[in-house]
Amino acid sequence: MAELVRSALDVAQLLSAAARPDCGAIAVFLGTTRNHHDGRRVTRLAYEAYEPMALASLAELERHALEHFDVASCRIVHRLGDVPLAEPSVVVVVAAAHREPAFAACRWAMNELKRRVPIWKKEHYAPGGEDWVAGMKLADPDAD
Amino acid sequence: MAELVRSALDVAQLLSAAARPDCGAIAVFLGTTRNHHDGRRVTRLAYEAYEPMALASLAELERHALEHFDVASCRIVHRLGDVPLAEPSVVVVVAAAHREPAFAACRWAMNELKRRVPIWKKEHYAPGGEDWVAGMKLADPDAD
Amino acid sequence: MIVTVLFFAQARERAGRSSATLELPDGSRVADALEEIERLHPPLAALRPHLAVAVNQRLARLDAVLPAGAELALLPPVSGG
Amino acid sequence: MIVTVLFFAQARERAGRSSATLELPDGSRVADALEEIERLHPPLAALRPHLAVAVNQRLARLDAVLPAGAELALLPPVSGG
Repeated sequence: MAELVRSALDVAQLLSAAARPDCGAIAVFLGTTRNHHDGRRVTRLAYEAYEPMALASLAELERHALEHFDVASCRIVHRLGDVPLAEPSVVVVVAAAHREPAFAACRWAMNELKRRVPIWKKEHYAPGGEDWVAGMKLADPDAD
Repeated sequence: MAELVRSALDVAQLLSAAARPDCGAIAVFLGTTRNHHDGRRVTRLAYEAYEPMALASLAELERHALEHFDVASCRIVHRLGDVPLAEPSVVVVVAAAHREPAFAACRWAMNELKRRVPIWKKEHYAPGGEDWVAGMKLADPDAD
Repeated sequence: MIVTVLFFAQARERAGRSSATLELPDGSRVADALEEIERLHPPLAALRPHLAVAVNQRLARLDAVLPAGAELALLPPVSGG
Repeated sequence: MIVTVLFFAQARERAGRSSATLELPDGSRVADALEEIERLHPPLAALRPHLAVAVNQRLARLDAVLPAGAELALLPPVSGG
């Protein structure tokens, strides 16, 4: 079940929820906030979302992962608001009987998240300035 | 730093240790114990290792990952002895500036672990019987 | 008819607000709404080539006809993750 | 010379022990040690095609000469992970 949260991601809880006796593999991706970007020092960053559409898009990615990869579960949680440096802003957890589909679905979901989900990251820089991170134009629905 | 442990893997601790302000990506693989194998119901399983050589092999995988992928850290921890069903038996944690090398190194390390590290898994079945899991002959050193 | 407009990220900052209500002729299309929005908030025009637009939380084409009461969202390039 | 032999997994079960000490002529090779081990523990012979052998914790070929005091390990197909 996709989630948008405004506090620290509880990754340990997501991992134990993903463990299933019929699965042998859990692939996980954590996106963590970086202190540099394009040569500039990042001091602070925050995420904003079009929340109902972002949640529906994340849920759609989870559904698609279950339908197109041989995996048993896929969960995506994204954090919004200020995220301290080096903390996770997003986590994708995929459980499967075997590791190859787990890796493939996890990687696919992260790639799609970056171009299909209405979430924006703003960085604040030292010694000054701020910017929305140059992102990807949301894919045209007819392109699918 | 590679480790062999005889108690539950502390994945949360490994993840927080992997988070770095200069890295944006952490890829993780958890191998978890399954309740079935080749159509047989598994009730219990245990791992055994040639410990000093296994530890050195895991450390060598970590080193190789740092040298051949654009990643900042790689840690592998394998559990030995009895592992309850659905609990992690192995975890690979890779941190990198970007996600593609993190995924690639994590997947590579797991694949190599399965053929290069002297660890063995024994399964016990219901209604009875036990077996060493059919594995891979350790790769000939001249094949590298 | 009435349309609700939501502004996000750069669009929000350029509009100086996060939402607005527009009165448009029945049968208006997404492109008509964008023109009216840019008339009210000229700094948005430069964003136009990069914007995606959602109508009722689904991506929509410029020639899509707006239903009455639509929620129209201006979505700059996304950077989640 | 004296060589320590370590048995793992199936090899341990077939040998009925996890280690042994072998007395071998100086200059013996891995293959010589295996022959002697199989003579002492015949159930191991069937495993031979599947075994890898480590000498002092490194994989070794059958024709490798054993150093005095070597630790020789019999390693069935591995199944970690």
